[in-house]
Amino acid sequence: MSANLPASSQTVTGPATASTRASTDTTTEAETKDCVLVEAINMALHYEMAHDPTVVVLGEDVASNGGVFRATLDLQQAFGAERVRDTPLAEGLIAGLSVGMATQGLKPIAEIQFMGFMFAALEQLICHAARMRNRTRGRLTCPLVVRMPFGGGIHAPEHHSESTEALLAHIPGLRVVIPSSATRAYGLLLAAIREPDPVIFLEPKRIYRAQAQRICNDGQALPLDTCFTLREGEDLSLISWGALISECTQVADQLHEQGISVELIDVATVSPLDMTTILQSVAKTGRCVIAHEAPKSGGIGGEIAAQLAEHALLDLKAPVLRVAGYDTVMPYAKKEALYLPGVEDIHSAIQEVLAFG
Amino acid sequence: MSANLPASSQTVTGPATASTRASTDTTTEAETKDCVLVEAINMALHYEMAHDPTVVVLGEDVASNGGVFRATLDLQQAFGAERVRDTPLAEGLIAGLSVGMATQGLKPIAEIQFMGFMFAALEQLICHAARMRNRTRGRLTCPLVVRMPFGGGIHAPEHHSESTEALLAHIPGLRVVIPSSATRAYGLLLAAIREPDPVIFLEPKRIYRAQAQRICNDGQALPLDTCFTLREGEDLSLISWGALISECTQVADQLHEQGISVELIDVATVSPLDMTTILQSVAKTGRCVIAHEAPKSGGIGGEIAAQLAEHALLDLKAPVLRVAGYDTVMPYAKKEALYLPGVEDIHSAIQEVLAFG
Amino acid sequence: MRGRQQFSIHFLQYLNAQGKLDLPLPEWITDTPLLLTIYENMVQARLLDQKAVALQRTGQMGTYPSTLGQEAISVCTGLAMAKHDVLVPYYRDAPAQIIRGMSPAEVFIYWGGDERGGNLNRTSRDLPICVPIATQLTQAAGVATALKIKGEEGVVVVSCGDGATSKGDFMEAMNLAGVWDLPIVFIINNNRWAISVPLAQQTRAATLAQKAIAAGIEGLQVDGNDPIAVYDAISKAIQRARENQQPALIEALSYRLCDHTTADDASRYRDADELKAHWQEEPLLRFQQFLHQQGLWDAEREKALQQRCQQVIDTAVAEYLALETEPPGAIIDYLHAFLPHALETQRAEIMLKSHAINSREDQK
Amino acid sequence: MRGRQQFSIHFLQYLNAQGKLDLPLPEWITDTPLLLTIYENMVQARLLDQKAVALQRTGQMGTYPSTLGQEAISVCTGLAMAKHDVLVPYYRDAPAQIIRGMSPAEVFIYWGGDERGGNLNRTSRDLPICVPIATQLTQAAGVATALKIKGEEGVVVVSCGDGATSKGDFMEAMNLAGVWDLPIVFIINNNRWAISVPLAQQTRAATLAQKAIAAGIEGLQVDGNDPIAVYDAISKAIQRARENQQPALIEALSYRLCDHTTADDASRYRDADELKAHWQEEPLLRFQQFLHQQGLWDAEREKALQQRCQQVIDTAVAEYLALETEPPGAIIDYLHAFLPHALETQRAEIMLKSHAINSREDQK
Ligand SMILES: Cc1ncc(C[n+]2csc(CCOP(=O)(O)OP(=O)(O)O)c2C)c(N)n1
Ligand SMILES: Cc1ncc(C[n+]2csc(CCOP(=O)(O)OP(=O)(O)O)c2C)c(N)n1
Ligand SMILES: [Mg+2]
Ligand SMILES: [Mg+2]
Repeated sequence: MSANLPASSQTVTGPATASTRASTDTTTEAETKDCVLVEAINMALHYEMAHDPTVVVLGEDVASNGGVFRATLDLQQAFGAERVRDTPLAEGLIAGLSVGMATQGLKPIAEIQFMGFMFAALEQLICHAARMRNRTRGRLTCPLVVRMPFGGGIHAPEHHSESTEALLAHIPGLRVVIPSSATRAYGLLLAAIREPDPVIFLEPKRIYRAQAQRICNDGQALPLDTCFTLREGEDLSLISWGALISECTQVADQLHEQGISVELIDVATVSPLDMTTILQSVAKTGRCVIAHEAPKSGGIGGEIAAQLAEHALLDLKAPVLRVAGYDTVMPYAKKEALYLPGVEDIHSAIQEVLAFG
Repeated sequence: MSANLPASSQTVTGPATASTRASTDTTTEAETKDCVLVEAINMALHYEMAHDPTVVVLGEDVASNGGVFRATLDLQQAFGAERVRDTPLAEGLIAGLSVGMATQGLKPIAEIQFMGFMFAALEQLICHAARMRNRTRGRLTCPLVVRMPFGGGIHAPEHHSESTEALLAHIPGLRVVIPSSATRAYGLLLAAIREPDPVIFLEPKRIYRAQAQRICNDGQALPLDTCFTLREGEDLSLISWGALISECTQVADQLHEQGISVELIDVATVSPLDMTTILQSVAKTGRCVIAHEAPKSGGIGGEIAAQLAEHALLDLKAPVLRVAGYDTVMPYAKKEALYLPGVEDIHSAIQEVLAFG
Repeated sequence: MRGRQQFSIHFLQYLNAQGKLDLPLPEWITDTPLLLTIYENMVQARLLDQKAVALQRTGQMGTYPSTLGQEAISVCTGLAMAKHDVLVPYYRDAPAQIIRGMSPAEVFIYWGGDERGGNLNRTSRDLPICVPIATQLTQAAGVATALKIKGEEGVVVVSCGDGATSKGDFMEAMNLAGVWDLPIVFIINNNRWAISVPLAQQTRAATLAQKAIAAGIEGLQVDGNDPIAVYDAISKAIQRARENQQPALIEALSYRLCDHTTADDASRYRDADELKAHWQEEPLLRFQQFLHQQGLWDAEREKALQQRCQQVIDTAVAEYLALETEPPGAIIDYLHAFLPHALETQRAEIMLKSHAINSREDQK
Repeated sequence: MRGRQQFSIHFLQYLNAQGKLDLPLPEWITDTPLLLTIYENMVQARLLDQKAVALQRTGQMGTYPSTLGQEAISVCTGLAMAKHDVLVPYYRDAPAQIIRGMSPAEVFIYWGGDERGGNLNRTSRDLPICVPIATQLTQAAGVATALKIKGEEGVVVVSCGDGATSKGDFMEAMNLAGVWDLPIVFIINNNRWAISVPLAQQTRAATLAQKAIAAGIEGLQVDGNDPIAVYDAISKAIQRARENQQPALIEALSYRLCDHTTADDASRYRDADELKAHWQEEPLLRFQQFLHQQGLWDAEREKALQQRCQQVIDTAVAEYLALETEPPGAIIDYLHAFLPHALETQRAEIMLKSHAINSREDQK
């Protein structure tokens, strides 16, 4: 008895996936609003709680306070204290609770206040959330979402600025999704909630309140497991995700003025990786730079580069460079600019790759 | 005030490193014994506890039971209940205790009974052990060792067979060391204990009782941060660590008979990586296969391949292939052979690489 | 100002080690079929357990954690629960799981290293066995929260060992059960050992039941070798949980008469005399003596029971040994609801590798 | 058989909210210099805290967690400890850290985003502030174990908030302290809120002190706004820990008169009347009234004290603002005792990047 069907290939324009397959509401008039990223998240949460009574939100300070970043603003007012719950202060508990709820037909959306506090939750996420379906051969499932703000650049205290997405991405059974704009935050979060399996949804808090985008609150999800090609180009593939997409865009703009055409790819789902899109891009451009905030060694950039070394060796006209955090502890606020990859770092890596050979 | 000196380049034959720099005992007559890997670990623990009164051993069942694999056999009898302690059942506690002790001048050696139970310990290891020196600008340090048996192949129950070393290797400030033989277990464990910073010491339990080796119990450490080139070769670099080294050796033997010369490298310290040795090898052979038990995506093999894609592109005559576990949950015992990379998998990856181009 | 808060923990035992009554029996004791069911399930549990150990010893099964001497707790747990309640078991709870509808063969299948051993007859919503100690406890709190949110009247029963009470999850779950008024009963099988670590090295608390005080919930200690006390305590706690949405903790004092698992050798760390002494307190004999005294049991019934049990076991063993190998794709097909595109190549590799392994084995 | 175990938790308060005596004073109260030191340190703490908030509000410092209204606990902690004891503080313990020798400037340095704020005058063996909630507690148990193994007579004092008691680490550490007879005093600053989560949603336990019962150790609840009760409880617990290697838990009831941190706005979730009511109980005014009543304090002394405090603060601010930027290599040089070979290239990159950043800034 296998509950599985072969998945359809997932591309931006491809057929519906598990998540987009879920029905969306088309009867009521959809409101359109200018939103920054954190507002888009809030809007998606409101939308899905209104349309799916099994959705429950839990975490520290998510109820009356609306989340320390206001991502869960007004949810308790709208959906009540049963479905929007402040938990005691214990991340392992939050994760275990979510696993238990998910096995019984609810869809918990847990907030871990900052990614730096996720470690106590890992035992539940790795040993249970990722395995419940497999362990029970499909009898019980674990459709939960764990939202966590992550990344640096807001001058926060110690432990509030790390990017440890690679730890989660290495765990089979966990999906790891990272939006890079308000629009994608809205669509990807809806997809994550509708996904029948656990999804870790990492929110780049540095751009929580960056550029607003016009979003139609129509419940339309975006596909998971799919890169978004933000800009097509011929000379080099620039691969990134999360907050750094904005630096990458700046660099692509600068280079465009110099007549260099960069193909910019937002990986979005960092696990499982959509290497099809990346390989096609590199097959075209022959050059690749990957940028992420996490420490370079063992980061997801390494996995992408390794797959290029396996599948695209003959396409590569230059070494694959990674622009990343250093292999050291994230420094406190005074030195975080020194640590975080910036426009100049990406720029000079691209120059190096373009100059090669 | 910097406590740091530039480190000397560390090669097998290179100058002493931080760890070998520590004094070893040369006065008493050293005993020589045939040991399997777990006995070598036990011997190293006895040696160091006898010579360094600050060493303390703690964990679940490490005292009267001598560890579920007998790695800590007779330590409590020899060194007393103060220095060899069974803890209550709580991995987070074991790690936190060790951090606390280490800040006060002791050298705790903690055992996590199986790597699959390390997750509750990660918060302490990642947020504190890896950061104590940095956070206090050298005022307090955290010289602890966490030993964990890991890996598959012994038909153990669920959660007893995983290889999640990549999670630890991505954490700046943690050293991750994996022996692949009794001799290296003895020398590397001594080095790990003498290291002034935290070391995660992963023991490939599948080979705990494999091939015995003659070991002189002279307290001689082996260098950390250094690959061991187990066999020199011209045609291909085969990179691995831990239990799989024995499969790799078999493959190298088979190929040798066919006139193919494989350079076999045991990475040993998987973080920080000694890429110097690997790059030199690939510069010579032009071909590389990496083998590990962990799931392929996000495994340490990816980091190695990525560095080759960055630094050795022109040397590579063929794609870099990784032989690894699948990106799925480690299956229970009945199917673990299907999951684990074996001789044939390594062999055919090598054939593919040799046949390329 | 000096104020004072008082707390107390009671100990409950009806049958002492000699099967004699220490207290007037509870009202439900007139329910003879129930008494017999408790006994029969304990015998069934012990015999199945013996078979599991035998299968392991003969290389037909993997490492296995025996329930020897601790049958009263798990059997009474299973019997005290209603069908729509949810069990969140630990690895010595096969007896409860079987009472709740798990096929006995699943015990062998699971410990034989096959994921299908967690399928619990396909439709159960009980959680499977949990290997990482204490992690089931917060999950159980989640299950109870779900029942509450969905307005169902089920109660969650979750169990763990004495060692598990040292792990933070235990306290986190109990504390939450208190704050959220969860319908959940926590049961500790205090068999006095956590592998080689005796209770005295696990905690200094005089009882494990008093840990409930930290969560502001009710705690009770019972003689876990006395099926009457155990059943009484669990069924009443379940009732209170159902009616008042009140959690409770029950510490059942038992003793691990076996090794920790078949991979353990308790004689390395445990005194033979201590073990012998505890054999005098074990629940089966005690309860059999009681039933004899009540005129509810005799040698003939015992013989018939043994035969029925043997039949169940034979069927289970046959089912286990006849089980066809699961197709290789299963190791990846159940990871997600739908196979992610990124895993398609690996799935193909798995099929190829399986094929290669099979051909090699055929050649042997 | 029915047995019963009894436990009790006491509440201690000498000075009520009006600064009046509720109990005969403890014996040490004749120590006038100590009483004055307590008061002076509380005032110093409050003024330094105000300055920290002001620095943050004016963009000269990062997010900062104020100790407003909770000064008695941290000050008495610092004063009750001997020099060779070890403090394992949480982030509202700057007052205790300063009493133990930390330069006041380090408060600004740390919250200003500079690692040198954890250097505590280079030689202290106190642990630095701990951001991940409750993780300091098991470390403190490790420190106490180390002292015991090394045969030193120091005691460990570790603190946390009320929210922290819900995290498993809290129980794990207390439980261990019980089993291993550790010389450690656990202090909870129960300021009734964990960011926006009130105590009633954190636990159903009537007191946090009763959580000690779960670990089989002593627990006591004190009025955390009464410096006499706090000092009395902590110093006696330290003494018992020192003499008998016995751990204890002290719950000090206070109230967070401030926002959680400067990044928080408590008016979103907290009733203005509740806040106002608690201003009536705050420790400074209460203690000042008491000292007045005892004839130990007057307006002139107060004025002189304020001036002394202002001087300390001015010096600290000057030190903070004058602090030279740490060299860029520091972000990697302190990771290990010796820079691993693998990091040499990255270290060089850091130097280059720092250079580039500086030149860009110079150009502006
Ligand atoms: C988190 C975790 N740590 C360690 C283990 C290894 N282990 C398995 S059972 C056990 C002892 C459990 O003792 P207890 O809770 O008393 O239950 P019992 O087996 O005695 O019924 C240990 C340490 C584990 N399974 N999970
Ligand atoms: C493990 C962890 N989870 C979450 C946070 C975020 N956080 C910082 S302080 C705090 C509340 C702490 O409340 P309490 O323990 O009562 O201490 P208080 O701040 O009230 O003194 C939270 C949730 C954190 N620092 N660490
Ligand atoms: Mg036990
Ligand atoms: Mg608080």
